[in-house]
Amino acid sequence: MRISTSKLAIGCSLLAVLATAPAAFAAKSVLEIAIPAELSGSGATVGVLWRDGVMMGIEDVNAKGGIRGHKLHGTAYDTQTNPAVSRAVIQKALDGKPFAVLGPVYSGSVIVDEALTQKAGITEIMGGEAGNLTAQGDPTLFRTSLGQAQTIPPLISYLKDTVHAKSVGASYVNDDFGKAGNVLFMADAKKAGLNVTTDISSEAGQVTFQPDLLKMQAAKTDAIFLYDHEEEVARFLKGFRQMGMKAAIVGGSTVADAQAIKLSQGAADGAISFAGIASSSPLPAIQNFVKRFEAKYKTHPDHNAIKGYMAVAMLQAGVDKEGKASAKGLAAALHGLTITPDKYPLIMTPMKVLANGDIDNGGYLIQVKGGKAVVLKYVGPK
Amino acid sequence: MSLFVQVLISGLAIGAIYALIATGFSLLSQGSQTVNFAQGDFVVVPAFVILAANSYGLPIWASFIVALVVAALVLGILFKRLMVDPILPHGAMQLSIATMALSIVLQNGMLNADGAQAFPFPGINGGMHFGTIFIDWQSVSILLAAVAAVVALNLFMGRTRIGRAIQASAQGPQVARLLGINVARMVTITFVLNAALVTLAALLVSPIYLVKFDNGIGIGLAAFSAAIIGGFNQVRGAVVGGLLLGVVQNFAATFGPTQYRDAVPMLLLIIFILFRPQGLLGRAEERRV
Amino acid sequence: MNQPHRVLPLALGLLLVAGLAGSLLQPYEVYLISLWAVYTISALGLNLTLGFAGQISLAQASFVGFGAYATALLLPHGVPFGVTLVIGAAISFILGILLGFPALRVQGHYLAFVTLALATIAFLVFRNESWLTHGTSGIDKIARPFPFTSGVAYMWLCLGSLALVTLGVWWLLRSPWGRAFLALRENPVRAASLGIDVRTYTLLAFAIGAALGGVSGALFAPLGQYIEPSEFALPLSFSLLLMVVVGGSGTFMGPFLGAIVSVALPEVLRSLQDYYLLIYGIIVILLLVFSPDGVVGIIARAVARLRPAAAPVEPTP
Amino acid sequence: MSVVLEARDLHRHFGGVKAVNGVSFAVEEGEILGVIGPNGSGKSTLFNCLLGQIPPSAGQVLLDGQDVTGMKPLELNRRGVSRTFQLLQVFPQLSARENLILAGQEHIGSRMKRLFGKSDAGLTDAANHMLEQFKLSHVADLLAGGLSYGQQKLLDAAMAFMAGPRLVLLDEPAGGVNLSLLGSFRERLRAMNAQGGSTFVVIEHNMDFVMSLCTRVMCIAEGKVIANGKPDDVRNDPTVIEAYLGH
Repeated sequence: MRISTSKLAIGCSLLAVLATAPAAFAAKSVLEIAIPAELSGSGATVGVLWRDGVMMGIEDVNAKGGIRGHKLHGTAYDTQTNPAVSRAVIQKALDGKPFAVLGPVYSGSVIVDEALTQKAGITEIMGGEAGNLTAQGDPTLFRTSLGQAQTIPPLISYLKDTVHAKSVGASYVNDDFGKAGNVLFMADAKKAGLNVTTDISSEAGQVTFQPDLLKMQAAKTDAIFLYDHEEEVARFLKGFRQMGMKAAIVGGSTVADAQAIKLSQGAADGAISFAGIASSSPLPAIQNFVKRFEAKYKTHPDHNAIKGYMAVAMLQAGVDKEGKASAKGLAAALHGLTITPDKYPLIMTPMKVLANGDIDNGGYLIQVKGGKAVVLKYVGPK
Repeated sequence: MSLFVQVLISGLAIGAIYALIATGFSLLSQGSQTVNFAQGDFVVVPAFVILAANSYGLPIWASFIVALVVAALVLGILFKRLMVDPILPHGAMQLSIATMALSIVLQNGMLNADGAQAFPFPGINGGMHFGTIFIDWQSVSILLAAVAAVVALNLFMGRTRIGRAIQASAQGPQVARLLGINVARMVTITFVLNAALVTLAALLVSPIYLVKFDNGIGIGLAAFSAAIIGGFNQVRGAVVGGLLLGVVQNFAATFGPTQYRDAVPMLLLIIFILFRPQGLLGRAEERRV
Repeated sequence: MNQPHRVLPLALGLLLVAGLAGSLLQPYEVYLISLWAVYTISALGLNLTLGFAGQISLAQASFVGFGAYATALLLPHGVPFGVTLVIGAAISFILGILLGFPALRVQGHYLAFVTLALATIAFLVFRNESWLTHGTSGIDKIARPFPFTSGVAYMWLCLGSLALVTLGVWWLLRSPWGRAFLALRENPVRAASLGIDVRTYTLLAFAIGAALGGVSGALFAPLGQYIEPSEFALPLSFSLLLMVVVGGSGTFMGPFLGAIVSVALPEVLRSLQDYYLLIYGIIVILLLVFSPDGVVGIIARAVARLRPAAAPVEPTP
Repeated sequence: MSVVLEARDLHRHFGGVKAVNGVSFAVEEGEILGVIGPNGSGKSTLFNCLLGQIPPSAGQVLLDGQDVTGMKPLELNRRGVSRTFQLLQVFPQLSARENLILAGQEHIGSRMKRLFGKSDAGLTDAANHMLEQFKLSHVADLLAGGLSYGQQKLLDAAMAFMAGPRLVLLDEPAGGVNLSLLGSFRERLRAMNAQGGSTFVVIEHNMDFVMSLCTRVMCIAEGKVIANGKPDDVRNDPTVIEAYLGH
């Protein structure tokens, strides 16, 4: 049973030719999409969904014939929720000359990536929400959702004008997401004349929120501004209800997120949040997406999956605006663009891309009622 | 005053869980010099098993029994056979490092199998107000169950033949062998006991903590600290250490700077190791010469 | 593989090959090689502390952090990179001495826990003292020192630094200090009876290991050009410890090989996507079961088998 | 002749057990004092008290007339006290020569010189000389762990002499050494004593070895000195015989 190496080599090359043959008949080149995401480490909660959202978007676009005849091919890279690794994988991605970069989500990783994609002139559409990300003046960096600078002010107005809170307690998770939100909230609250009496830092993965709650209870604030991840929100709110506390709960989009509602087992009722597009948004397109995603990945998509999905639509619209699939002109084409679902179903709701890379696709003032997120007010793109 | 009592009670409840996990941790280190850095992840594994069994329609108590069996087999016997037995001869530190690797394996295994999302876990709702003090049934049940488990364990260790044989094996394997005790089997039982303790801890902590692939990190750190504070070589010490840690942590988070709340157990740990390495209840060990 | 004088050419040769290869490869590989060099410096430090002096430390990541923050914070003030590197190393050296004090009282697992606790506290300081460290938002746009601004040039800087560190460690290990470290690890009581000042050498073992962590941090900051506290938390300490153990604790080449495995494995296992960390963990466990002296042990045994006439390979502890 | 080491009414109690119970003796320069006694008589505890391994409960230890009671082993070593242990304590991963260099390196030059100076601290010649003295030259480059037990025992003893000590305490140097080596071992120790001018205290069970090596022998039983004098006198002392037979 000895096969000479030369025969083996010939066999292999024949196979390779056969395998690549269909590609030769394809009319147009495949657009390579690099997807750096937090697939392991503490950010896996968001990164995995982001990647799945992007992948699903790519499939949907390819099923409709791709973008201007180009099929898309996505390659995911694990940043391990670690900027140093993120820097490595984005370099790997850029070495492969991708058409665009979709991701990552965590601020640190975005900041590291953004410097390199900008230098390479590659458009990066990412999932980060921290306020500082688009403040750097990077012309090739885009968000897929409202930033904190867009979502926090409506909540401050709500606390001031609707709750008429005389005193507010703030609870935030002390990581890049929560701290950035807290800093913004504290500054804006001060400007608005809101009286924040307690400001409590918590840890991601904190076992119990009892001390935090007791502190809030002792401070007797009218309202609590809660800025934390879904599972910590759930822990906080369960304790809050059990202790029979009465303060109004107002918080970041996670407070009224489907995952937090599910985990808190009813305790989230009454919580108010201002959120960009999320899985609880009462849009038929979104709800249809949620169903399809759940069927495909056997897990509930949060806003990160939706953001990833919409990122593909932004790509589509950008290329169409350019008139051809060119990586260089993509970013310029995206600035100032308005993307509508009638032309780009993946965008699901109209989105305006602003000059600094922020986007505006509207948001909802939401209240959790009976285990469901109910829209109090829709604020469309300005 | 009511704040004080409230902080104390919730501290005891969370401390009781630390105590359970720390007790298992001490058992292993006593019985087989296994310092298990994956102990926190050992709590998350049975939590997922309970959820899985529950999702197939089993009631929670039956799911718990399924998890007990799975944990005893995988986290008890397999862990001992496949990791501890081959690596311990190379050194206790080598084994500890291997458990760090095991922690990576378990966390990423759960991440791949169950996803990155947290899962809700059935628990006991409600509670009662005593004046201004509120006591929730979940905390009460945790305290009761943990205390019952530890008392039962102590009775088992002190009053039964097997229990005494386990203690003898841990204290002096050679002597125990001379007395005709099957030391290897006693060590295996220790591992199974640890598996049972973490499974119980999973049942108790998950309603509060939820179930997520990386939950073991925080809870494991707390359990190590509790074990050392109480006294590494004393099973009873782990209980006192756990309760003390839970209470101190709660008080620090309530009255201290919250940004540094995680520093408190660490400071406690450092102080104990440096100034009372035998822990609160532990016997002074002969210094290594 | 344990005797530094025999393998020094091997180590330096490896660096040269890595550099030459990097110069021909894509920026990604260049970055990986730089990262490997940086991690190796840190792992060499930890290997001195753990492998040669026998003192376990789970705080090596904190020292990388001190070095990284010193450089990232001082560079914008016009302090030259060489100076920031020395300052970072000096800070780590001094704090390393402090870390060594617990080791005078406790050993083994207790020491592991004390260093773990201190590392946790160091991370909290990095994160919370944002007036100094910029907290969770991190420090961005850290400039690379002229003329090492390009990826390849910076890689050579990292490799050059690693070469210097390698020479330094080699010198140290064959000096009386290296002998004293080994004596400290193997038998502190006997060492003391021979006039070896166990206390001072223990502190030095920590301080030198920490200082190398600081050096590696100083190189790390301008490499990624961005740092944030979570990079210097416990996972990095564990990862560095695993590098030392996987490579072969207490062997000269161990850190080089351990860091290669850690940096290159995700690349090798890329086709397995989400599973590589899982597989990495399993590989570490298998190594500890079958080759407690790590990759170096495997290679040494293979070499011994190929050259049966050669001197038998000494066992590593 | 001056007194090198003196113990004054040393006590060491472990709970109720009086392991050392009022031991006094003096060792003069150049002497080889043998310490014998039945198992559990307190010899090892006495050694540990003398060497700072454990502090005595009461009493004094004087070195060259200076009080060194409770002084740490390292400090005593700096003052020229050297020792071997009952169990083998060579460094198996170093070569025989390296073991000797290690034993001498901390006694010459400054710490900085030890880092930046020569890797052998200038001790290769001294080590080679010592290897020759102990008939170990042929195994100089082998790892100590690979030597025979007798060779390791010789190396262990040789290490005690590397720093040119004033006083050497040997804990069962002949233990486990096979008969054929014993004679030459004894000669080595004699020669070291003669040429180095150092003073020895030797704990030993092998009576023949003690009697032929030592200039004076002291017997300890139940924590007390029961005989102290010329080897032959002690050997024939009825209390000594009683102490050995009585147990």
